[in-house]
Formats: sequence, C-alpha cells, structure tokens
Amino acid sequence: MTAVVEETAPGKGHGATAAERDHTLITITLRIRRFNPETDAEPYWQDFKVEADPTERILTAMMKIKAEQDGSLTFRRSCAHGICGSDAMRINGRNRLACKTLVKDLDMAKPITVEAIKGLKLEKDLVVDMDPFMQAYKDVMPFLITSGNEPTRERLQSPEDRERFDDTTKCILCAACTTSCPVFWSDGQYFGPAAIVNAHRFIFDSRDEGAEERLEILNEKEGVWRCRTTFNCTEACPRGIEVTKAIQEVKRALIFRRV
Amino acid sequence: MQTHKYDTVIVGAGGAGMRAALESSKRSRTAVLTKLYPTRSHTGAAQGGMCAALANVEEDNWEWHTFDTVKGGDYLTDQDAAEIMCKEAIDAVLDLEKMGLPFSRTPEGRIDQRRFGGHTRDHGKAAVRRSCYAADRTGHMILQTLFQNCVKQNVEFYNEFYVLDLLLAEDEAGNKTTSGVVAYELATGEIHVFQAKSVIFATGGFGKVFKTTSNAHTLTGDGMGIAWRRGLPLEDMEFYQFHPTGLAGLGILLTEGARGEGGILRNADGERFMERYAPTIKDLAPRDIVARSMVLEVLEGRGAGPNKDYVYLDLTHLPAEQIEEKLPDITEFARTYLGVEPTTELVPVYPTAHYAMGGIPTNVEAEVLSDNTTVVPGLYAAGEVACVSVHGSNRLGTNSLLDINVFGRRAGIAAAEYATSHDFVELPEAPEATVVEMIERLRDSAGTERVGAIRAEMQETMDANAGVYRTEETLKQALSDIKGLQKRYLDVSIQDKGKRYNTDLLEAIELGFLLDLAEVLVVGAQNRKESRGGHAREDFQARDDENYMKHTMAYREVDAKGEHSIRLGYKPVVVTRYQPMERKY
Amino acid sequence: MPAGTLYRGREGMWSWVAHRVTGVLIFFFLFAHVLDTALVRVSPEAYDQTIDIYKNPFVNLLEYGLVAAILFHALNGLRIIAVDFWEKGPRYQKHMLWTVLAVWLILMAASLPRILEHTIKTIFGS
Amino acid sequence: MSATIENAPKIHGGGPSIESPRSKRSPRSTKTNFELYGWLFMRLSGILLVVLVLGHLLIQLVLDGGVSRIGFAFVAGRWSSPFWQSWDLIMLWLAELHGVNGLRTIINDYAERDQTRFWLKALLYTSALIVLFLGTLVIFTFDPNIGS
Repeated sequence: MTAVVEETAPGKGHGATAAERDHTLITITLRIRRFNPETDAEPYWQDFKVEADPTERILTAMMKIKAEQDGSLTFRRSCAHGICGSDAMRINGRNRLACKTLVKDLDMAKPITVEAIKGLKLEKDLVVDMDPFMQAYKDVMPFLITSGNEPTRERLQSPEDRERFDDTTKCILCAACTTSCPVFWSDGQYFGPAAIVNAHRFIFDSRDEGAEERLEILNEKEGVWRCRTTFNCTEACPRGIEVTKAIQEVKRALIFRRV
Repeated sequence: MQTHKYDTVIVGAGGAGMRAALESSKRSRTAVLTKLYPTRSHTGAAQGGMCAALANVEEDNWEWHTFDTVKGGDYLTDQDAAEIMCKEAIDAVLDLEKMGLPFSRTPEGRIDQRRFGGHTRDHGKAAVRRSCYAADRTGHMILQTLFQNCVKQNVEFYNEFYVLDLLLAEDEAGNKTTSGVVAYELATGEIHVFQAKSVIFATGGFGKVFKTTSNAHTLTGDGMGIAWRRGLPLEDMEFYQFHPTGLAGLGILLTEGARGEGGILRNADGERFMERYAPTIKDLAPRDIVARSMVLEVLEGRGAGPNKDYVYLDLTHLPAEQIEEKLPDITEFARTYLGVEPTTELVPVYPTAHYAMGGIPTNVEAEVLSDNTTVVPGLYAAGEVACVSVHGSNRLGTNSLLDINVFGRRAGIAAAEYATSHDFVELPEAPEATVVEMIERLRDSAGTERVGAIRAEMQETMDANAGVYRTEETLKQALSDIKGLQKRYLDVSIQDKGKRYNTDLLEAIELGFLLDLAEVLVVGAQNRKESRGGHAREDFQARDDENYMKHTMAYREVDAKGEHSIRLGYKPVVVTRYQPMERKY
Repeated sequence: MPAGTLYRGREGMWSWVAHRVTGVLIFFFLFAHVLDTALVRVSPEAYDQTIDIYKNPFVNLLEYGLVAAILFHALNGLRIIAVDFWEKGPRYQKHMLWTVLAVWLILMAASLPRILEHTIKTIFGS
Repeated sequence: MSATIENAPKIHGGGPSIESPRSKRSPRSTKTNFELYGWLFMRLSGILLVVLVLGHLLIQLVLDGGVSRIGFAFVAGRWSSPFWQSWDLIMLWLAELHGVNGLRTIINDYAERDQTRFWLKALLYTSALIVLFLGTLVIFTFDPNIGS
C-alpha cells in the first residue's frame, strides 16, 4: 500500500502534520512532452514554470498550467486522489498517477519531466489511445463465471477465500503497469500485467468456475509466459498491487493446474 | 456530423448508468454515452458501503431502514420512494454479490455489515450494522463489478463522448417527447446525433461548484444543466450535502465507515464534541448534523491547527490491524496527502462538499417530470443527477450506492420497456444546431476571460457564501458574484482551437453548466427561510414545517428579450407512514 | 518518433537487461567455442593453435569477462527461478538480487588469480 | 473500447507512432502448451546448466593450472572417459537449446516486421543445427590418435 514515490520517504509526522506545516510556495519547472497531432510532426519538450506548494500534487501543478498559462495542455483527470486511474503518466521517467505524486517527493530543483505512458498510441500531449489496453482486459473474461442455479441469498465465501484475491481486486485499470512493461513496449500483442491481474482476480475467486478457460487464454503465445519478471509493473502500480506476484501465481496455476 | 439510432441511450457510465445498461441492453438496443472511460466514474470513489437490511450480523428490517432514511432526510424524503429503495435494497446487494462483487465477509462467509451514520435499529434506539461493504472500497468494487458485467453482456459504450444537448419534440400544447441526444466526440471533435426512443440521464452531480469538494473534476452537473436549458425543472437544489470528514484543506473523502469502525471526532481540546450534539449515536449522527457541529466547533474557537480551522478524526485507539484491514485506502490517503499516520496520529478533517440531494425531478419509475406530475415520455434519470426524492434534505451515508443500484435498475427496465412499445419520434430540423452554435461561439470567441479564473472565483464564493451555513447576506453576495461571473462567461475564450481532445473547450462548456447550477442552488437557498438537512441558515435556525415542508421546484424562464430568470414553485412531500417529528439522535 | 526519456526502471528491470545481455554474449561464445573445439577433429596442431589464442593475455582477459557473464547469468537465473517458484520470491526479489551480486563479486574476486594466472605468468614471469 | 460505429471510420492520422498494439489480434491460436514447456525448459535446463557449466569452468579455467594446460592432449585425456563425454554432450545440448530459446524470445520481442523475424529465426535455427550436429559429432567421433 505504499505510494509510488521513492526519492524521499513519505513524510511522516515529525511532530507536526503536513497540514500544520507552513506552506511556502516554490517555483518548479515541469518539462512536459507535448504533441498535437493537428500541427506537430513530432513530439517536443516544453518547459513550464509554476508556483507550487511542495505538498501539492503534480496534477494540481498541471491544472494550474492549463488554467493560467496554456489551455491547450491536454491530459485526462477525474477524481484526483488515485481512485479513478485517469492520469497515469511518466513522471521523471517512471509511470505514476499525477494525482498521487507530490512535488516534495521529487527533486524540486531540477525540471520534472512529464510524458505520456509508453506503448499505446499517442493521441495528444499526455493522452494515449486506451482501447487496445481495454481490449486486452476484455479478452481475459474479467467477470464472474458460474454454473447452475443462482442461490436465493448470497454465495458464501470465507474471509480466507476472500482474502486470497484481495490484492488484485484493487486494480483501477490506469495502465501504469502495462505501459511500464518492457515486453509490452516491444510487443503490443502481449496481454500485459493489467489484464493478467484482472484474470487473477477471478481465477482465485472461490465462487468462480471459469478459471480453466481464463488460464487457457493466458497460456497463449501472448499470455503469461511473456512476463520476464522485471517488476516494473509492481513498482508502477499506484494501488500497491503486487502485480508480478499475481502473474507468477497464474503461471504456477497453469503449471500445476492447481487453482 | 454522424447520426446513430438506438432504442435506448444512456448518458453517463457510473453506477446508475451501468446498472441501467445491464437491464436495458437485455431488452432493447442500447448505447451508453460517457465523457469518461466508464471505470473513471466517481462511483468508484465511494468507500464505506451500501446499506440493506440483510440482517446478516444483527436484527434488522427494511422498515427501520426506511424510517432512518426519512428521518435522516429531515422529513423532506418522499416516503413512497424511500420504502421502495429500502425494500429493494436487499435484492440490490444480493444481485451485486451474484454479479461477483467481492464483499467483505463474516466468519460464516456471509456479506459482512458495519455501522454507518444515521442507520439505527428500531427507530433510533441504537446504531445498527447495516452497511454491506468491501473494505473501504465499496464504490470501487461496485463500479468494477458493473463494468465487468457490462463487458460480459457486450454493452455498447461510446467512450469520451460528451453529451451536450437533449432533443425534445414538442407538440402544439407544449408537451415534450424525447427524441434523442447530441454528443461531441472528444477524440475527433465531431458532432454525433443519437436518435433514441428513450434516454436515461445518469450523469452524476455538480460538486465542482464548490472549491473544497470530494467530487471528481468531471462532476460538473452536465445532465442537470442540459435538462435545465431545455426547460425542465430542477428540484431541491439548495440541499447540498457536506461530508463531515474530508481531509482538511483538500476535501479528499475519508469514509464515514471510519466512524462506523469506532473512529471519534475531537476538537482542539481533545473533547469528543459529538456527545453534546447527538447524545445517543454521537459520531454516527447523520452527516448534516455532524458537519454543522464541526463547523460550530471551529466557529466557537475550538478548532485545531495553526488557523484553528479544522477538527480531528481519531482512530488511534483502534487496533492497527483493524485499520489496515477495514480502512486501507483512507489510511493511505492520510499518509499520502497529509503525511499523517492514522494509526498513531490524529487526522485533520473538515466538511467537504459531497452530494447533491436535488436534481432532475423523477417519479419512482425514474421517469423525468416536467412539473409536479407531468411525465416527459421517454426521458429517465437516475443516480445523483435525479431527485426521486429518496434523500430528502439530507442523504444518509451509503444510500447513494443504494440509490444508483435500485433506481438505475428501475430506469433501465422502464426505459427499455418504453422503447419496445413506442416508435421513434422524428428528430427536429438540424438537431445539432444548438450544440454547434455553442461550440463555435466558444471556439471563435475573441473575449479575454479565462475559464480557470471564472471557475476559481465561482468556487471561492460558493465555499464562502453557500457552504454548510448560509445567511441572507452571504447568499445575496453569492448570487451577485455568480451573476457577475455569468456575464464574464459570455466573454470567455479558449486557447485550444483544435478538434482533437480539446479539453480546453470541454472545460469551458462544463463551466457554463456549473454557473447555471450554482445560481439555481443559491436562489433556492435564499428562498428557503429555514434550516433543514443539508440546508442550514444561520438566520433561520429552526425547521419550519408550516411553510417549508415541501420540495422546491426551480424553472428556467426566458423572456421575450431572451433574458432568463428563475421561477420557483413547490411540490408536496409524499408522506405515507412517518409523520414529521423533531429530529434528535 | 524520437523516444522520450529512458524508462527509469529499478533493480528488477536492470537485472533483466543484464540477464539478456549476458545471455546473448554467452550464446555467441558458445557458437565460437563449439567451432574451435571442433578443430580437434581436424588436427591437434590446428586445435592447439586456436587454443593458444585463448592464452593470449588480452583474450584471457576477455575470458574473465566471459566467466563474469556466465556467473551472473547463472546466479541471477537461480534468483529468477526463486521468484517463479518460491511464494515469497517476488517480495524478496531485490534482496535476492543484492545477494546474487554479493556472491558474484566474491566468486569473481576469488577466481581472479586463477583465471588470469596464465596472463600474469606470461607478463610478469613466474 | 468505444463501440464500432458502422459508418464512421475513426480518423487516426497525423500522429507518428508505433502501430496500435493488439488491434489486429489474430483469432485464438490452437491450444498448445508450447510456451509453457519452453518456459519450464528454461528453468529446468538452467538449474542443470548451473552445475554443468560452472563445473566445466572450474575444471577448464581454475583447477590446476587453468587455461595454461589446455591443449589437444588435455582434451584427449578427458574425452577418453565416457563420464566426461556425456557431461559435455548434455551440457552442449542444454546450453544450445537454452540459448536458442532465449534468442528466439529476444527476436520475438524486438524484430518488428514479420519478414525480419522470419529470417532471423531461420538463421538462428540453422546455426543451432550446425552447432548441435558438429558438437555431437566431435564428442562421439573424437580420435585421440588423429595427429599421429
């Protein structure tokens, strides 16, 4: 459950909470990779200087730029606190959610680079085409499959069985994992971590009866065997899902056919 | 421009929209139009749970739930609607479980339940465990589960299609019938006309009229704004819920489930002040009461922090494992955004704008009303955009997730049935004209006003003058500010003149809706000279059933010169079995 | 399109890159090694001549590099297997990588004199 | 994700970019466990190779005298024993197959055009055949008296 920051440890109390510390604005530089398909042949870098509170989110700084400096700066955003998965982007070289990355957790003295996630078609500035990503998700049959008559009440499931797949229920489909994967960059046909995570969520759900079918899909050429355990996905997941571990569990399930 | 033809068109793909789609797509050819990818919808941010009298862990029944809902809504709740919701709640939860939702479980393997604000046993005797939950990610699980089932059913989505207009055919007598919607495709800038027999609005709320809000940036009241501009009324817009526990200064939501698990609110002196305001259920009083109490603590100088402008949520007495297991996400929010460790430190919290009780008036079949009783054939609304009104003047925690599931489902069924038994209504001539004009005006404007500046000023004035407590004076200020901003909005210009992913244009349009709705909210609040639920007047602190035990209906009037004004009317409250009483907890 | 910045992967990614690079190196060496060994079918002289190349100080140094590559590939390979089959492997992948590197360093240091003995003798006399 | 709009080809253009990934997913290939076995083979052969190759290195380069003593005579000495013959034979096959599979993966990853992929793989498999054939031949038909 740790956030994706790494340059400094997440701020702990130190006697005063962040809300109680004084808020001094500093000037930071965001070096954003811009691309407008209507006018540009190639993407290019553009620097923006913006006043920011160190405890502020990168997303806030970007919204400030859009509101005050350049309205054409284009990116997706919605909930702004790491729940909706809209604003996955590559900040200082790593995939993160702009709304879960605080200014103070990056090197504020240097320009902060912001670019689109890699491996999906770039549409404009930080917006990529999410359709292929969603297609991979759909391909693993991410829904409960059961047979027989529906029970009148709920299906029973012990807390232990529920816990078995808890980690992978957290996925918000932000694509930070899939687009951090070196295999996905070079081979877009690979299902990618997010799709496997969502298959895992059902394969290990004690109520589900579609595991065999899903495993068969992931046994394909573009399935789990393409995973090279680089752990980029685990590092990138803003929800703290142990993505690589989930993929390994699917591999082992395939090998031992023990689900 | 492109034209599409569907039986049913659903606008919005949050909980209500997708729940409706699961029903309507089985019965009629359905398209779901959403300005976001479905899983980005704000249903996913809901945390604490979804109440239903399953009685899995202790005695409970849906009548108690109904009573709590009516009382929680300060008796402005339409009781027929509340009965339906609370009765159907049980199946709504079980349906979700069968769809695969991973609820937290009891040791016996049943769906676990926990306490939540305002939910009591036997008409207010004590707090009851009624909220079915999945850690503090219930909304996330609901949204994912509904989306998963939409994938399973092959529901047709049009992602990043921003609906900007509702097409209504009108006969000589002025009766309106639905004929479709007009949408703007973000990826290409192209206009799409969707001809449909029935249309469901499930576009969510408009929390972005406020600065400090738990709402997503996308919650700009588009659905309400579109209906409003098409001459449909809006109901009870002055009732806006402020959630007590937003992260101070940020507004990010910390679930009421935190108090359901035993969390306590404390002022700067460490006092558990809710004991003074709600002696029986204390911190689990309904949100309006807790939010008002918190504001009073701060106003009376007992606020914490350097500016004495917030209070604390105390979880430190709870076992760390319980916090990690039951409240993992909010714990992380506190760590990430405030640098506070909730297991050992107090978390600074303050009320945050959260939920619109009001919206497009509908009956219990989710049919949209054009006045107190007249149905607009083919038009439906469900979820936060609608006002059924199951929440009255104050929604109980968890009842929104219930609302979207119960009335989303009802809307889906009703709309599909309407579509299968009716023919297409002819589209008006040049159906896209209004939208094209609106977009071109913004794109070609030579004005000098900036969207960001106007939006910021609107949010400032709404926070300052139309927040938890309001007075005649502050509301007057808010109204004059909004009027001024509306004038400036006419001069707004955007920098992005392109067609692809023009979010600059999108934000400008959204601001227009927000300004409209802010005005309706303030005018309604000004007119209601009492305090009830989510509408608290410092200058009229008592509830006044004599004069205001009725819903506000706001109508947009346009005079001969094209100037618009707001006319207010009223609608009686449906009372079935619970007579208004003084509200004590 | 000119790529953006290099992805800043961490231990997991860089160990994978190293694994790939060493793997390819070893593969090409294997190819050469089988060919040179095949010379034993031709004549002892041909073989010994070729083997003399290995005894050249510079090639001897390359050989040390080859050992480094093989050792890393082997040890990291074992780490990958642990990640694959040990339930807690993914959680301890970084610890295991540091262990791999430590063992690798020790072995490389320990074998340094032996492998380069020939070169040392050639250059400095025995 | 957006539904197919029959009369509306989605306009993509302008943007120079890699081809849309996963857009032209071929229908599900016939069910085989080839990739699974390939993956398993890499692990199992890996473990054996650690022993075989490190042993080989130890003998060749570290133990008594290292590379200095290697020569025709040394080889002749070793291959007179069936034990070392089988050691080297197994090592040769496992290493070559391990390597070929590794290279195959790398080609799959980085060769973007089908043509390139085909030719690189053809080259790879040919080289593997040569190495395996030659290596096996040498080990089995080694003649210590060839020079005399």
